Amino acid sequence: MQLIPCPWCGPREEVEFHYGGQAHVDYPAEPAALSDEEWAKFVFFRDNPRGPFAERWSHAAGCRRWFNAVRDTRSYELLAVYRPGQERPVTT
Amino acid sequence: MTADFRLPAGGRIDRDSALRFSFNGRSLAGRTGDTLASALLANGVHQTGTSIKYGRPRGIMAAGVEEPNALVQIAEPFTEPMLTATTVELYDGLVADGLSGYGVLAAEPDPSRYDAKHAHCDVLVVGAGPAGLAAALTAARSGARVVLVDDQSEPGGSLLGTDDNLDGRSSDVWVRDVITELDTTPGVLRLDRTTAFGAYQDGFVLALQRRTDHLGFDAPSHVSRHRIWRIRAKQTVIATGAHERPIVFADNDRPGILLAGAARTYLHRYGVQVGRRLAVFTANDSAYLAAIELAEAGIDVPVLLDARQEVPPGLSAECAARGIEVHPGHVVTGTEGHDRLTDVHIGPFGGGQADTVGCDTLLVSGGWNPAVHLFSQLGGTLRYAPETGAYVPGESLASARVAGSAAGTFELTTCVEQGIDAGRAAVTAAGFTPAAEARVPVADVRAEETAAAVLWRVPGGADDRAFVDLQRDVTVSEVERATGAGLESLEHVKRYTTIGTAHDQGKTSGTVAAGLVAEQLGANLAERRPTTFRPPYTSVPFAALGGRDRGELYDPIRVTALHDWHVAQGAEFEDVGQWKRARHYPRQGEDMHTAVLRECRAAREGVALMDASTLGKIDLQGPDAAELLDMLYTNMMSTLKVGRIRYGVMCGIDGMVIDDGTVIRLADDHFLLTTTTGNAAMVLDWIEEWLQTEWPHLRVFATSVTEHWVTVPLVGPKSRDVLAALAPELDVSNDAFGFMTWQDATVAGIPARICRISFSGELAYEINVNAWCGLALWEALIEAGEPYGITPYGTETMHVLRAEKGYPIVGQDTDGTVTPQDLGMSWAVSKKKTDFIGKRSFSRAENLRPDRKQLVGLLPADPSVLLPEGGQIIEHDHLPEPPVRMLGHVTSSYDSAALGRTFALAVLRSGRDRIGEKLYVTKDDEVVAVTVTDTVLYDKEGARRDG
Amino acid sequence: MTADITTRRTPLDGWTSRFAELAPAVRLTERPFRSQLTLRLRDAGRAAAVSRVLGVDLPETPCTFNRGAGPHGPVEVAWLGPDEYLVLAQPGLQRTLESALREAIGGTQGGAVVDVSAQRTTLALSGPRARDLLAHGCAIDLHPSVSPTGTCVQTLLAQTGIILLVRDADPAEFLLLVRASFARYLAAWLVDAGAEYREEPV
Amino acid sequence: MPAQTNLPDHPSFLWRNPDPAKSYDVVVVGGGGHGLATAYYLAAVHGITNVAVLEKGWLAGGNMARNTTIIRSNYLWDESSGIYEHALKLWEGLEAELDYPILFDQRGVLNLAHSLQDVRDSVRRVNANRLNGIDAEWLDADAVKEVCPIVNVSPEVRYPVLGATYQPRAGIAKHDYVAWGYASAADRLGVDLIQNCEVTGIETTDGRVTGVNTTRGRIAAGRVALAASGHSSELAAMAGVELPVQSHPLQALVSELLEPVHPTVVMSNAVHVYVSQAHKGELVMGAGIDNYNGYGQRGSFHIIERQMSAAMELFPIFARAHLLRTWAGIVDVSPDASPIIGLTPVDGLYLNCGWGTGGFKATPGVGDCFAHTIANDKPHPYNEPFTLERFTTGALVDEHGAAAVAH
Repeated sequence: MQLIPCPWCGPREEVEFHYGGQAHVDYPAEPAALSDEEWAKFVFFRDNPRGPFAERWSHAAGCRRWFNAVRDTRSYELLAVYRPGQERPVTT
Repeated sequence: MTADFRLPAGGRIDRDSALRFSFNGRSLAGRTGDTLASALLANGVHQTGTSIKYGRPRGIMAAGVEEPNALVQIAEPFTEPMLTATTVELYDGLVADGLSGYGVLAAEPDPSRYDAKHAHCDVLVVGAGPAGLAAALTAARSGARVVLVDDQSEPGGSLLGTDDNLDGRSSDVWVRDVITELDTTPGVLRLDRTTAFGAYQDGFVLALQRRTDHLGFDAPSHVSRHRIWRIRAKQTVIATGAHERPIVFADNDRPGILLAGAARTYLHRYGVQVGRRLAVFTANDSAYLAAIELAEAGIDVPVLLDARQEVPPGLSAECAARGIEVHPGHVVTGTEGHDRLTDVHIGPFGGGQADTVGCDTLLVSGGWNPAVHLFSQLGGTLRYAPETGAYVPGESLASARVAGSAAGTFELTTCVEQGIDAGRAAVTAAGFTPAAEARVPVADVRAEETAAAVLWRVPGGADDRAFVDLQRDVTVSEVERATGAGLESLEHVKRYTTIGTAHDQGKTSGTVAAGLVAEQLGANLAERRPTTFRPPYTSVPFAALGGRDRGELYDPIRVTALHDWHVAQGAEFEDVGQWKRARHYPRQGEDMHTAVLRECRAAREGVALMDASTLGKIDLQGPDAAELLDMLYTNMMSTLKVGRIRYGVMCGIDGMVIDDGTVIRLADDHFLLTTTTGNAAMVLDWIEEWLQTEWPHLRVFATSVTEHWVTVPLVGPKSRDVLAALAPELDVSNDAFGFMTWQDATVAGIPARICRISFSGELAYEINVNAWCGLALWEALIEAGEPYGITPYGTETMHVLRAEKGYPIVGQDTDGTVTPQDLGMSWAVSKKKTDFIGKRSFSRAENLRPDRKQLVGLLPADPSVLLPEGGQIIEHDHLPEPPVRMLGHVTSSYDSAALGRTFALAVLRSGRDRIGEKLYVTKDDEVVAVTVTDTVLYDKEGARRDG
Repeated sequence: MTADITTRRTPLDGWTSRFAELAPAVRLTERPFRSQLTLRLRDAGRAAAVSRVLGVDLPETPCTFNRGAGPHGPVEVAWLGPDEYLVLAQPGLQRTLESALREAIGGTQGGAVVDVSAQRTTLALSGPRARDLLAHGCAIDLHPSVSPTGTCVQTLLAQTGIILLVRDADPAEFLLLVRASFARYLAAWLVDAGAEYREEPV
Repeated sequence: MPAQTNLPDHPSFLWRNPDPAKSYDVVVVGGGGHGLATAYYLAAVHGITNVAVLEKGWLAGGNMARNTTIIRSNYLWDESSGIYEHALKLWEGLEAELDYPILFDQRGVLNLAHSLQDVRDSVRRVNANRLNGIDAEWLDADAVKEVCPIVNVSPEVRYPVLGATYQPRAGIAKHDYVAWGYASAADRLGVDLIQNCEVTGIETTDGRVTGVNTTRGRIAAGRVALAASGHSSELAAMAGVELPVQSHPLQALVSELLEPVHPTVVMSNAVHVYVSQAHKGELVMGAGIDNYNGYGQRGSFHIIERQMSAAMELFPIFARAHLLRTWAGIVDVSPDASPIIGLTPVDGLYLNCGWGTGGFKATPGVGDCFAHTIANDKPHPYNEPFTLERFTTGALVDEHGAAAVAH
């Protein structure tokens, strides 16, 4: 049972969180202007790196706030957490 | 054999106790403090069963969890498969049998309780041996919160199995002093009989505590038998000791062949001599101690074979003094005996003059494998130590350190020292100032004199009888066969031979197998990747892991405020997600079909009511609420006027329907949404996700109010009369209170919000009150409706009523592949809005196909035939040979009181173009003729909704 | 026709005797009909106005609550999120507080106020084994050094979400708020968890 | 009587361990079940024998070694049932074809229904299966009890068993035996099985694949076929191809060896558990996938604890069985829970991924169809629907939305 550090509530067990996949994938400003390929990219395609991954989490059973985290998908170690709208921090 | 092998003195057993037990049908006696294994040995019983593949007699080989042979089945007090005799504490009345590889499950349910508990600490110490005790004490003295777990019935670890002295006194005294101090220090939790079986990141360790097993028949039923401890530690000290490793030789599996350290444990802890005449075979110093101590206890130890040419001078001298002949450079080349060892063949390593020694017991030591399981589970890297032939912890981890023999240190004083150091380091890392340097007790044990030799097996013997994994009956020959087959990876060899996959998970065989494979491939073990250990360290009962999440606590049962009323009325319930919903209310003698026809008739002809409180309700406030709703729903919500209600459909970004419900506009900047029962949480999460991650500029707050309200649809032509009776101040006329509007009013004295919405096509009022008043409202409605024959109805009737009107249910008539257009709801998809969630997906090629599946009605040609929900629609009037083209399937099917016939809803390829066509639906092994119709089968004009 | 107000029911109506079985190791009671309001504050400048209404400052530290008394009697204000609070007050005040708070925050421009009084029910838990009982299903470290008086966490207890308020860390006194539909599950779980503490001498 | 005291021996020779040649007609990346089967069918059916299978670790050491070996074909959609049934038919003749004792045991699979909607979905699937020529039955609770007497069908449990779908031809096989059967048969046909050889780059020239770079040097290749499950995204990215898959941990566990108690395979989506008793006698169980992306070959233990509660609900007699070993694989999950098999925008580069939890049971079918695709540069009819383009057109094969029976 991993701990995930909610930026507001602090470290909590992973079962309190909801996973939201890749972060920094903005909803297109003008979906209608996109080709089918571009739209499909937005709907279905997400990065799947082996290593640090910026992703979204929600503290579903706690403060219900979404936040971003950089997590290493090999070790599952959380390298950084940050609030929505903030830039992805540099992690080593 | 019934001889008594209990020594006249010594051991930690209670000599005043007398426990009766039965093993393999024999009635035997033991003592409190015995394990089943020590009690058997005390009775001279070595053989516990026969081996899985070759049926060879096998006996007790170890004294702990690493035991590969002595698997037992517990018959009483309660059937339990496959435990090791070496870990079963003896109790009066125990009935057990030896196993030959297969356990037997009980036929009846286990009556025991199992539970779990969380514990938090600064420092967790695993193992209460010398290193662990020293670490725990150091941490506790520093003011840290400490948890100390140990898998034995009492603390002491390896000290329990030796006669080592500390500071010139028996180590018992030191252990007792440490324990006394720990037990009186606040913030220390000490758990005996507790095995840490899994270690995970962030200091999470799972441990199994066996709380009542040792009480046997006296175990209290209200106390959990096993407890899973979920320990969260800032720092962990792993002081889990080491397991002795055998040397493989021909016929190395006979009863009477034990690990040398185990014999010491049986001697010192249990006061048991493992045989009358013992030979010892070793490649390191430690087995000398077994030989010396057993000889001192008066047991005949004629020979000690040391594979090393150079033997420890001091220990050899001590052996000689006790009449033990030490044979340098000698090995065991084979053994004799059937149920019990009778002779050992010995000879010089590498061949030469052979000899035979008559003995009933052979003690073997091939060295010690640190118990690095937890360290490895944590991701710690292991390093092969060629000098000891063992895998030892590599560099230490930030939050876990290893101390004592688990770290590959086998000298007692150093182990204690390491424990103290680990304790100091752990508390420092946890933010404490370590207590003043503790004094290290001085152990008066013999230091290692001669370096150990690494010997995996004695070559040149009968390899097909030289067992590497005793439990899986895998021999050296089979390992050779595997490497000969082209296998170079240890993982492949393990799979080819099954080595290491049995109950002991290779605790005695794993390293030996790795060594043999490397030897055969001419590889260097240090360059090969060691096995990664995975939880659990030792086996854990399923029930312990299931804990208390069983029966009614398996998953929360969610109920509404009216639940007890439904129960009292004899309602049948349906599981909808975690909710219990009343499905129908059968009266005396009614089956569901009859009850539902009656309930439907009441709703269509008189008045009926249901508990719809499970619908999700979300309060939405903010200046931008309307803008948000326009994005969430396919239809336009911003144009909804205050006081009015609109039905809405929600899609995912892929354009598929995910939910539907109503939107009530309470004020310009205040809405109340309803969701389907099953999707309430999902929809709120969905809203929050968009609000927080995509559109944080929107000034809207969403709040769940699902359970704040009890929701009661009052349905039927007489509903107006009933409501009027209870809400005299409310003008219930259609002009004053029109369809798809809402009003606040007092109903039966209760403040209520009433919505003119209808999921049945009938005149209906959905009454919402504070949930505390739900029952009062319900009972008032029942009373007021009595003159009209008011009838409670359940979800089944609700489904029939809505289906007669062609209203789909998300999740029943849709399956994640259905768009609003497919449902015939293009009217609910705004053409004006530039965007909403899902809109862009509607223009993809697949969405534009004319042959998409669309929602239609089906009328069976025979109006009494009920179509099966899930029946597939085909064009053939018979079942042809497969494959048969499927056009769609029946999503909902009912017998309708109002229509006087059966009908169904279905999704059908090009469905709307097929209206009027005759098609067929599969039912069992036949087909049923149906006519495709519009979805609305009842009151097409909508004349009834206003009463 | 008017329904008798005495027929109001709480979600744990009828559980008193089962809760009593836990005594003396654990004292568990339902605190019915308390006024509960969700307060969302967009405009932090309005916090002072809110404090005046309640007589208690809004908690600034995550995972804490403030208690005190004001014009509407004793209240507890819990931090639920960076802009979200739960106001707990005596029974019968929800409407009064709803309008007072809405005014204080300046209407929906400033935030939101929602009456959620019946959304959750409140359980009070105390007694020498109260902390042990929670430890069977709550992963939060409730040791007084970690969760002192004034702590408020939203977390899971067994398989249901709870809001847990540490009213007193020593001797332990907790308030548990649970969604009404889960209340019976939680009650059954707590009573079951207490099975082995019942026969303990205290 | 023990389940099967002695499993059949593996042959005394399995495969050569050749060093990689400079060049191959086809390089298959991934020495798991799919890669090995593909190589075998390339050689056996299409006569393409200048083939290398590159495996970064040991052969069949990924998901092939980590799955719960359930084989069935009772999928809802025509597209899925097509390829899975093709696989099942091949399974039925595989032991003879490979001359290897793969222990394919058609003991049947039950998919339990616990809610009215489960029942509807189940009946729908049974009807669809039968029209597609796949054996399928709907059983009520009593009939479930007859097929598997240890299932608790009492109406008193939290989520009572309302019935089940049953596919009698479904079953289990022994995973290592299957993989090694394909491996040794491919080896005999001249395929080079190269272990400890990780692909670090895919070379292309003018939009056509020319070779791969590996930890054991560059290898020229006329065609490159990816069959690397959880590692597909990384590999495809080396050729500039983006995939709509996400890699997740999937856990499984076994008990000790037990006398036979469980005659079939039971799967329950609603209570998240699936259970069979393997040939040797251990109970083999799996649950749902961990919800976050992960390459760690480990998951969260609470999933296993939950799975145990579920198992106890369904099988009360398991209470005192013991958890012996847990492990995790890395499954690549596509948006519609269906695989992606076929051509890519890069000439000569072929893709097989996105199998999620369905990979093992499809092994022979994938091998056959993927080999066909590679040999003919054209999809086999069975994998035609499983293109990468379907995510653009919207022609998904939505096996999680509609069928909701994973594994």
